[in-house]
Amino acid sequence: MLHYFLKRLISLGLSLVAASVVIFLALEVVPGDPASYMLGLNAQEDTLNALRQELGLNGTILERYVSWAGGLLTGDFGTSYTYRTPVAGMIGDRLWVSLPLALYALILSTLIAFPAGIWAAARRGTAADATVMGVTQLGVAIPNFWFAMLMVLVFAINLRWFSAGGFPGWDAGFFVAMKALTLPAIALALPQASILTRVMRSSLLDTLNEDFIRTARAKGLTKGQALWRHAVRNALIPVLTILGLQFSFLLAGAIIIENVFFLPGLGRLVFQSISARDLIVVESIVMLLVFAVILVNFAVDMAYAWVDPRLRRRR
Amino acid sequence: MSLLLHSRTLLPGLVLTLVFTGAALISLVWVPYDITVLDIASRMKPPSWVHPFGTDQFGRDILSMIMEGARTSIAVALVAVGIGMVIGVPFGLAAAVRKGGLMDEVIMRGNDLVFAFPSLLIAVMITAVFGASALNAIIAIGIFNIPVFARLTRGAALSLWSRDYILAARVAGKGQARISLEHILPNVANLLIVQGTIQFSLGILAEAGLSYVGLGAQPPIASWGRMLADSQTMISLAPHLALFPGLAILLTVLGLNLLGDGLRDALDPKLRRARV
Amino acid sequence: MSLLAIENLSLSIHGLPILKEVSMGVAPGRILGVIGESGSGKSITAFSVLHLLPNGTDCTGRITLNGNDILSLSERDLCGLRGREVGMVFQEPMTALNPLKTIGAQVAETILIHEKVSKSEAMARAAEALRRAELPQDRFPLSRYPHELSGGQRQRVVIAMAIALKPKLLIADEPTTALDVTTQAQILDLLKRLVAEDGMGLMLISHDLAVVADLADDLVIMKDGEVVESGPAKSLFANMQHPYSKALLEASSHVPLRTGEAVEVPLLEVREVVRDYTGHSHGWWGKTTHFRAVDQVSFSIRKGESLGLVGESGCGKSTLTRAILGLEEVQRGEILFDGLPVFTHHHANAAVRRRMQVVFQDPYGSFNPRWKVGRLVTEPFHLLEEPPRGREREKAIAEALESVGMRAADADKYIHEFSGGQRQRIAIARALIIRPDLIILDEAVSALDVSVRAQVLDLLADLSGRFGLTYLFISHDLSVVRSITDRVLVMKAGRIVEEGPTATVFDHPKDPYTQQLVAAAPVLPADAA
Amino acid sequence: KGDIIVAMQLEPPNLDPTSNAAGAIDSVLYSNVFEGLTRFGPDGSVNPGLAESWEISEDGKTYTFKLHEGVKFHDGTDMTAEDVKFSLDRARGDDSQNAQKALFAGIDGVEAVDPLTVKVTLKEPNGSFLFNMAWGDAVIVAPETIGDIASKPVGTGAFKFTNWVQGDRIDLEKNTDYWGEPAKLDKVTFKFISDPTAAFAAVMAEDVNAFVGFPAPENLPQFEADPRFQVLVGSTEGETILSTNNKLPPLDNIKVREAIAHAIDRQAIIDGAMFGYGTPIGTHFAPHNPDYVDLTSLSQYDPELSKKLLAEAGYPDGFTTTLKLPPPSYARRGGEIIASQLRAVGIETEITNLEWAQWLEQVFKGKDFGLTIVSHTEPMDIGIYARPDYYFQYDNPEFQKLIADLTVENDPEKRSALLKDAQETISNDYVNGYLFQLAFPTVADAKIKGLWKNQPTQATDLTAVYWED
Ligand SMILES: Nc1ncnc2c1ncn2[C@@H]1O[C@H](COP(=O)(O)OP(=O)(O)OP(=O)(O)O)[C@@H](O)[C@H]1O
Ligand SMILES: Nc1ncnc2c1ncn2[C@@H]1O[C@H](COP(=O)(O)OP(=O)(O)OP(=O)(O)O)[C@@H](O)[C@H]1O
Ligand SMILES: [Mg+2]
Ligand SMILES: [Mg+2]
Repeated sequence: MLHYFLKRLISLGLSLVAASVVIFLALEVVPGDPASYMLGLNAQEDTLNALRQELGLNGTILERYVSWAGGLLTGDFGTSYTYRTPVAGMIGDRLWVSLPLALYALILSTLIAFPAGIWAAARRGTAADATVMGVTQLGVAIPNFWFAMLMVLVFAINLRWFSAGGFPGWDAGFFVAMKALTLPAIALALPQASILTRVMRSSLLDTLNEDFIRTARAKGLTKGQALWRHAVRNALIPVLTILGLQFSFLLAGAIIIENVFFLPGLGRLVFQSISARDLIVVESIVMLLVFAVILVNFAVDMAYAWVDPRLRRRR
Repeated sequence: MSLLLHSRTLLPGLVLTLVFTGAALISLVWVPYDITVLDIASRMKPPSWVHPFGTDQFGRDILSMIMEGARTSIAVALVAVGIGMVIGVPFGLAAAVRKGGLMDEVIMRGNDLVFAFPSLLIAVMITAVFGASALNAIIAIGIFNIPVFARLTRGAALSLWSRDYILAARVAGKGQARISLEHILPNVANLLIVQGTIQFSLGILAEAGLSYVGLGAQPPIASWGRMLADSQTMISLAPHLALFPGLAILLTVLGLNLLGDGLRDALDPKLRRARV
Repeated sequence: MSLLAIENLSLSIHGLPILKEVSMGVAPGRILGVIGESGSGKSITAFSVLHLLPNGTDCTGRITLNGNDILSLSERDLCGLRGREVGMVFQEPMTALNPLKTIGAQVAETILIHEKVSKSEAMARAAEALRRAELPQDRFPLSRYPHELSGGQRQRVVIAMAIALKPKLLIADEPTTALDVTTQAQILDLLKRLVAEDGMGLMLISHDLAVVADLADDLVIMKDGEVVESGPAKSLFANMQHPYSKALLEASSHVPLRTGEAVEVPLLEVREVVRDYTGHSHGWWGKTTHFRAVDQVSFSIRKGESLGLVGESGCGKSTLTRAILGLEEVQRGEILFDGLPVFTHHHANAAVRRRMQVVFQDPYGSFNPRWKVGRLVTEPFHLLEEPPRGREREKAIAEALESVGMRAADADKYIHEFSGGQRQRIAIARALIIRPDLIILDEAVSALDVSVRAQVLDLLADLSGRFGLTYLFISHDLSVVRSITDRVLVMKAGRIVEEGPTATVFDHPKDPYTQQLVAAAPVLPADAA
Repeated sequence: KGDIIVAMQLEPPNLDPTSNAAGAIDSVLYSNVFEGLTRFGPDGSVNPGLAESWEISEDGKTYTFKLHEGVKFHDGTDMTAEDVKFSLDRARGDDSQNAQKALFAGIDGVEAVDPLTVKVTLKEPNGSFLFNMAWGDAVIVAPETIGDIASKPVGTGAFKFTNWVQGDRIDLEKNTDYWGEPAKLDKVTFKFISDPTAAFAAVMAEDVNAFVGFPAPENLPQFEADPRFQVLVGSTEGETILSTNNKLPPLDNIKVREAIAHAIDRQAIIDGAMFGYGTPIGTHFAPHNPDYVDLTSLSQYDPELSKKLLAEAGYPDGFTTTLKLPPPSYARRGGEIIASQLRAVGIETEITNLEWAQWLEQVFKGKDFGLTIVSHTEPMDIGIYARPDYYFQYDNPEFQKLIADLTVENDPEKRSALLKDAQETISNDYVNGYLFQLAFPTVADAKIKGLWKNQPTQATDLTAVYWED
């Protein structure tokens, strides 16, 4: 186990280095000069140069990579070109919106998908199953920004149950903040819940065909008991994979939704930063997201071991 | 024909898909109205006999826009899936030749790396470098199809490599590349077709999303995602502007997903046996 | 009074008739053997007793267990019955256990379902059941997971689960097919002992006459969903009436007629061959460990000879095969074919390779399902420098197919259109098409029904005579090896432990392992007619 | 009610108006938090700000400002002549990062005569110096607080900065020690909502009390019809033009440019892109300015004439050029309409949508474009036509002389004549396609009074805003 852990840790580190090089080089070729963006149409060349010097834009590629990557290691993400504040602080603030949103959506989709998937699998071939499957087909097919638009139209403009967007901050109280995140979380969660339901169902159906379910039934367990005691946990393994993928998707995929609901999250920050050519912010956020994905996958692998004793020793 | 009856989802999926590919093909030669001509005076007209889906904020016929938009969506998604397959499948085949070998390790880690990047951000970065266009949308979507197909192919190929008929081919002196082509590829083809339709539908969603944030096809090329983005602020004035492109995306993606599911049922002998 | 009585049970699934008027009974303390080839309805009969049938099943007739009519019981009552009154053991020990739960928990579950006892008490009783199934707690703690046990040990866990509540009836559906002979013998002994100790009735299902022969008190022979013959085992074996039963018995002890003579020229020489797998890196810093699958093996095969290789699963038989075929390089030693090395400069020697072919065990997995038979059969042509084309190729295909008793027209069919026996014939045709000198048969008949197996063995004997073939015949089934080989090698954990003429080795085994193996092999009663 | 939530589209990237071009900084802070020597009034007039009065020397080169007494920065320190000197010297220094450094280029020296008197000497007389000093880039800052100005602005205005939740809002509160007329509101929250749909939803759901610079003109009729809201449609300094690359063939041909001008139907663009909000213009000058000349008749919509002109210029079958569009909807929508109108006379355009950074790089700096649409929001910026290296590359020595004369002219009447001349020159040369003056819509709760209607500079001056009972 420890060996496996270490090996995974080393490969995790290598992935991060590779990712940082890719990100840095990609943004290196992005045309556009942050200094001239900041100073606008009437800026003079000497002013621009003074600003570039201050932003550290005049070094060689290698110098800049080393100073950036070195900074990352020590937790210093640099200073935003446009906001002129430490990037780490900005990301930290935004994370307090994006992370809860992603978690909220993840929890929502899990809460919907697990019961729905199990329910449909247990009633395979019935009208109930067909209904669940039909709804999930729709859920997968619906573009989430369109769904978000429709929800705003109905729930914010017409019914006025929710505000149309914005985020009052956690200081405003937990429930107020959660309420503001509700519509976006639903919009994000819907397609994810649909996918998860389908995976849960098919994984469960596969498991229900396994011999050990027959063994359990021969012991005298009812169908339901066999399902809950033996099938669900076994069916969880593919579901975990999807769940891991989804979390990273939710974290990054919120870009559009954050724009629809004008939430001050990471997604919107990165979007703004790209158009402002605030490259240091973009680099750091992409790096952070990649790190999160790799970390989540790592956690999922570790969770496998928790679910599946066969993986606890070897590999 | 009996394939069609095997699955409850195949037929509706096929019909929906045909409707939209049909619309796209017809738009190559004919659309009800020329969408490059704007008629500000008759803008935002609700659906009527003259304009079955109404007109948009510039007075263009929405039906014609949807037909041409179908072409854009389908072309972008199809080429992106093509890119994914053409690059991903050989990678997957190569990786499966020796599980845990250097090649496998490099390809799979590369895959993980691509997967680790948030896809929309990469699309944003690509368009920041090269500018927004349908071509760049294709590249951005295509890149993320590569690891999907590579993984799928590798997974399926690995299980095939342990089959006795592969051993038989090796006994017949065939090399790894030849075996991959002659034995592995045909046997993963079904899976690839099924995954292909699913990636195709995801590609259509992705194209809509990219166009929605302004990174996809540029005017005067019609695009469903941009139609949605453009009509967003008018949703309470003229809901049909957002309704029809939204429905077009929904139904096309739905159709492709149903088709994919149906094909999976029809082509997977394991499931077919279970049903008989 | 009979414990279980099945009377005129007819059953159909989705309108398709599966069982026709099946009757049989089990008395307490007695063992009923149910025999029949694959698909004859043995398992379905067993499932009907527990009423664990697939959806869309219709049945008529009566099944009474201890006087209760099973078919009219509610699902709740049935659940109360399963596991308490009737225990069941299935064929596949590898998949019959939930991989995520400890063996203790899985055995205790049977108890917890049916009796209101505390968890610790259930665990204590589970330990007792496992002990009776010969898995004492000091060596196999309850906290073990299934993957930490061997196949035979897992089957014991399944048995412990089935007997935990001392059921009146135990149904064992092919409980040993997936196990090797020595383990099989132990499991059968265990079952016999439990029946004797608890006085329960046992319904033992198998397709192997020999397995049932020395255990069963009564016998039922099934074919195509019907009982063709039944009665007390002793008298039945002595006096078979139904033609099918007779054929089955004949096929089980079939000895093919062999012609052809071995000459004193070695065709294949294996000298001190060692094959290591670099494998699982255990430990803290991941030192790569070596696993020696084949250890200092030497032997030779003469031209025209049929050499047997027997040994338990995992002893290295297939690994050795791959080395001989030049698919994997060996670490030490050399393999010479007709005096030429199989491997030269780390590459397989093509000139040697084209003189050897192989037939694999699984008749379903050894063909690419997307190719037609014609293409499949000619695949070895790849080894030839100038493979025949056009008409000549057609002719070669026709000849090969006809020589194994198939028709030339079969070349245009796909492999799924054939039965298992036919597939194995096609596999042999594929091996024959380049006229090799040596054919390696790796468990080539193990997956076939007895009657089909007899036919294929006949075919092999016939071909060796006609084409002067040399065979390396690998199997774990001693009776088959005995019937078709001249000489035999016994392999254990990568080493050859005994070697000699087949009859001598099997009748007077010298090595303790060989003795154990021979003793474990099930045999038909000598007086079987 | 003493608090208000005002929404706007763009969030300031930082809070230092003196080192960043972003208009959003001024939109939040101008006049509310920071003040300059002079200040713009709601009508665009230049009024006294921190300077109570001033004297201009005979030669027009020396300005002596008399500062208000008792002005304090929000940190409690006094605002003195030293601070003014510091601010102006900082803006014109060698390492200055001021986006409008040109405003200060004419300053020769700044001298703090006594704590309440500042003397500014110019190199040459400059008729627009007082105007220049009213810009947001010329506000007075204190040297002690300059280090944190980007995140903690400290000014002299009627509101104090309290909090900034980046990506969401900025809070201000009433400055009780204000030197002038105190603000009527106690608390102000600026919220930033960039997405037009979200903007609509937020106003409709009454999540915000006012939206200044409402981004979706198509929704304004709905607000107008709703008694809960008032809609103020004001003017801006934004001339929206079809900028033309005057050096790129065939656009270097005046006949071609004239043809383009006649191919464009301004009203269709105003209707189609702005839903009717916007004033047609025929030159680069704000229509509300007293010196404005209506020259729209020079470029009447006349596709036939346009085709004829194209033929005369040697392009009877038209030609193909590029049309690069920055993000605002006036450009994106207007672009589609113009493309369709140009196509009607035979000119094909390849549309490329650009982000601002790309636009700056490609169009503004790289001059790699044929046509583009952009709104020039700087007040009184006709002078850009005198810069031949400016991105549309108009190089007319006559015009350059006109502007040079204007800079040194102090006599209002002569200035007016020169300005009119300048307008006509560029219009006659068809330098760019002149489309319309950008409207500035503000949607607000019907009970809010005192909001600026027009946008003489980018500012949301809330010092006079109050709730009506
Ligand atoms: N779930 C099912 N649905 C439909 N038909 C079935 C099902 N299970 C078994 N059958 C059919 O019932 C018949 C009897 O099957 P059964 O499993 O009892 O055979 P068996 O004698 O146990 O064979 P084997 O030795 O291979 O286990 C076969 O023809 C089989 O195809
Ligand atoms: N590729 C491999 N890597 C590592 N170990 C292997 C590999 N192939 C086989 N082994 C191990 O080598 C040993 C011999 O395997 P082999 O397949 O030769 O056994 P076998 O005698 O043919 O068994 P069976 O009767 O089950 O086919 C086994 O313990 C097996 O686990
Ligand atoms: Mg069976
Ligand atoms: Mg083997």
